[in-house]
Amino acid sequence: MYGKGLLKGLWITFKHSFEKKDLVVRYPEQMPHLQERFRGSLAFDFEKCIACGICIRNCPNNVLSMETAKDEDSKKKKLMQYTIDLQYCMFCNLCVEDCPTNSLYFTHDFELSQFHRDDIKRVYHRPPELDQQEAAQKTSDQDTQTAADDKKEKQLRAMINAINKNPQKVLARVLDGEEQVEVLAAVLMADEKKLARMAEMMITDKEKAKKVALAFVKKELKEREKGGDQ
Amino acid sequence: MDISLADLAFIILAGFTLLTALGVVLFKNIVHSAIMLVFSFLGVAGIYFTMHAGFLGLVQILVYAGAISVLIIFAIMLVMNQDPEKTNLPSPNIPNIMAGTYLTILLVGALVGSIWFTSFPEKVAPVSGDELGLLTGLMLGDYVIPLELAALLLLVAVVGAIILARGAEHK
Amino acid sequence: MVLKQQADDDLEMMEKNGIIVTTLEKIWNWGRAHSFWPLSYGCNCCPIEMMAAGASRFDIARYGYEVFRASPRQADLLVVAGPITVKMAPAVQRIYEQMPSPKWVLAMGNCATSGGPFRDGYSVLPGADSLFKVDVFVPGCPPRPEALFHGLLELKQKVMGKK
Amino acid sequence: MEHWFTDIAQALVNWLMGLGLSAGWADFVLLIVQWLCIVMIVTINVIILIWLERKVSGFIQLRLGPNRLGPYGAFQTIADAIKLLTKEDIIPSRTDKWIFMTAPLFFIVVSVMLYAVIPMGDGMQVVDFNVGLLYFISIGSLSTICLLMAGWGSNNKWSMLGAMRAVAQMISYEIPLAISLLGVVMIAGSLRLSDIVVAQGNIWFVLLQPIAFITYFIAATAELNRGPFDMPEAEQELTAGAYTEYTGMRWALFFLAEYTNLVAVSALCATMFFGGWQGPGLPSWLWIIIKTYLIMLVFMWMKWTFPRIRMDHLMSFSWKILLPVSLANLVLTGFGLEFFKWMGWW
Repeated sequence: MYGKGLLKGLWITFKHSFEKKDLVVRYPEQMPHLQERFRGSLAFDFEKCIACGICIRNCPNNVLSMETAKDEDSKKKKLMQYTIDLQYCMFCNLCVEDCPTNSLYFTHDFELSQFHRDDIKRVYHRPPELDQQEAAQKTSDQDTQTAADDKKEKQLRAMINAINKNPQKVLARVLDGEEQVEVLAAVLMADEKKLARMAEMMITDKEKAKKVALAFVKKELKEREKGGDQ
Repeated sequence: MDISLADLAFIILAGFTLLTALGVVLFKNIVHSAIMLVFSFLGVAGIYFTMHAGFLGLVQILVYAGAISVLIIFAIMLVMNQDPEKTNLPSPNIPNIMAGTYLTILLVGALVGSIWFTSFPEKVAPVSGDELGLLTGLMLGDYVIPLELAALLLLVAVVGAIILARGAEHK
Repeated sequence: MVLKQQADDDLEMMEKNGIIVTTLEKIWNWGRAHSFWPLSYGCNCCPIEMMAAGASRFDIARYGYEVFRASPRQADLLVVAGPITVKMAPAVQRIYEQMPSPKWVLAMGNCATSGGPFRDGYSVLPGADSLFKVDVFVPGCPPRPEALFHGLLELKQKVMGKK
Repeated sequence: MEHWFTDIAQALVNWLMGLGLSAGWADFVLLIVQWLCIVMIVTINVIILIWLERKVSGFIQLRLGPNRLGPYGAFQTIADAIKLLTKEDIIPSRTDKWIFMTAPLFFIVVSVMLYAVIPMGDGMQVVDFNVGLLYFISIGSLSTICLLMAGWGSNNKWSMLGAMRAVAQMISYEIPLAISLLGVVMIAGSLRLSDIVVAQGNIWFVLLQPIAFITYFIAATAELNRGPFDMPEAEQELTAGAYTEYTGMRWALFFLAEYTNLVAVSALCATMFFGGWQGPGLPSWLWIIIKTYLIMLVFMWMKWTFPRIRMDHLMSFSWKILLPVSLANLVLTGFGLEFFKWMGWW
């Protein structure tokens, strides 16, 4: 029948015009429901970044760039500045996927409008906290180092003293036979360098100390034999 | 000189009609002429109104200003040269000028003659009451056969025009 | 300077006594800021989001900006949505010039903002601002309809002179 | 309440007569005041109507429509009007300047002239013309010329095509419009609109002439160039039809005129088919406003429901369906009237 479809259409629009308008997202007052994986804008976590540059190599649009400097002490690359020029980004996710430390990630912030084009660019300077932190880290490392050195030296001195005082008793830890201990003690007493070396070895590596001590003893005995011959 | 409101209205409307009619003839751009023609029709309708012939005036507006003039403008636009300024210039060749002059003399003569030889009554008693009813009575009563004949003539003209147009298309 | 000071004083006095003082410019800007009529012009995928912005879920009509005009003569806002190719540039330029002032330009999406992925291409202009002054840039690829609304509301603030 | 406006008019005439003016001049001044009132009503109506149109379209499309400015976005149109007033007025250099500039003025004048004969209440009519209906139709037919002027003057292909379409459409649909109204005229026995309203004291003509009403409604939609018959402005093909080159205030005048026409045609519909200002309880001027607005809502409802019709379908619908139907209705009405008279029921 002609006109039936028209009337049906009119009825449908009439019905719908009295429905509650829950469909509409009232944007500035009510934020839209965004899915978890929604890619709003790219963000960067400076502290996690290891300046490997994978993101930059992966970006098809040259969105990302960074400035690095060489750390003088450790000869490591140091991130100085990281730039996300969002106006070129096509939100392809390649950089985020490949970041080994998850320092790049997407946020849900989509309100990116700017009056000037240059304002779109996001520049992350090296936070001064990070520098301070690193400096603090370095000094504390040095402190521990010197402390350990001091300890070692003290131990060494103690050991040398001990050997000087009572060679037979101390050196008995390395060698078994009394005669041999006598010989070793005589060698060490004669040569201060050898004494220091022996003491150090005795602190750090006893097996090596044993071998070295044996070698010393054998050499001394041989020399004595030669001396006897003469 | 005592001028009543009706006289004043007539003078204004007549002047308007004459001016626009002159505009039809004198404007160089033919589309301007056609639009002036519309205003001329409107002026004539206004004169009908001042003579208490509202029905006639409105039919004048409906048929002439609303429909016929649109037809004229359409025809002009369809057959017009690229440059509208040139379409309305007087023709330079002599036979055309001769024919135009002859036609003008004939038309003016006919007009003057018909005005001259018709006896216009000095004063007409105004139609009392329902002028529309009177007109209806005349058109569909006394003069119904001429009216229908005129309608038939128009119908024949329309059919003829359609046949001409279609025939040209088929060939 | 003195006169300006006096005028300011007068203004303050009047405001204190409950007389609203405004300039015609302010009323005009109010009118202009609340009725951007965009030109329906677009290139690729950003216009799809622009259409979505006009549809029921996002409803650009709430701000009164839903009157998409097809003729640049009646539009106030040129939403450059999509890359401007070198071949298209004269057309866009012409559309812009045919719009009656005051007119505004919103660059929607990264292609219009900067050329986006095509910025080094031989056939695409690096951003709409190489043709005319752009009032608001809305980055995104493509931006959400809400992002477009944010741009429009920013533009509204700009026109009303609050920023 | 019923006689507010007539009383004011009477008081004005009395006051003018008291100042020493003759009756004719007093009536003349009253006429001017009435015209000014009509222009005011038209402007206010258009502001309300554009807001209503946007709201209705929003509601039908499950949207909210303008809702930021004022309660329910009521000031949206005012902002638009301010903006349009302050826009640059571009007159392209290759246009036919006078025609281009005067076309919107003529259009709005013609549209406002339509209101002269519409009875907006008991005795509230600017001119109670004895051929009021014919006046309405013939003045309405003049708007085709204005559109044609706009199209020609713009010197733009879209404008010209849009104007041609508009004119073809309006002339075609004028005929079924007029003929469908003739049925009502035959029953009422008068072309005077106040007589037609009085003749509907017992029964509305929409019940006596349902076919005429439907024909009138369809033809009127086409006359107004509104959807689904908005071919002249078909944006996809013709940019903005005859209005393509118009900016700011000139375009706003066209817009104003279109909505003015909408109100006029709806008011005529209410007068011809729905008993005009007659109604129980409320004052007469309120009744016609209510009826007019309801009819306009139906126009909007149709516009936002139906898709646009193709141009050739549009024309063939007018000439092949609407015209025969309205003619048949005319013949049927004539026979019916004679039958009723013969039976002695009339």
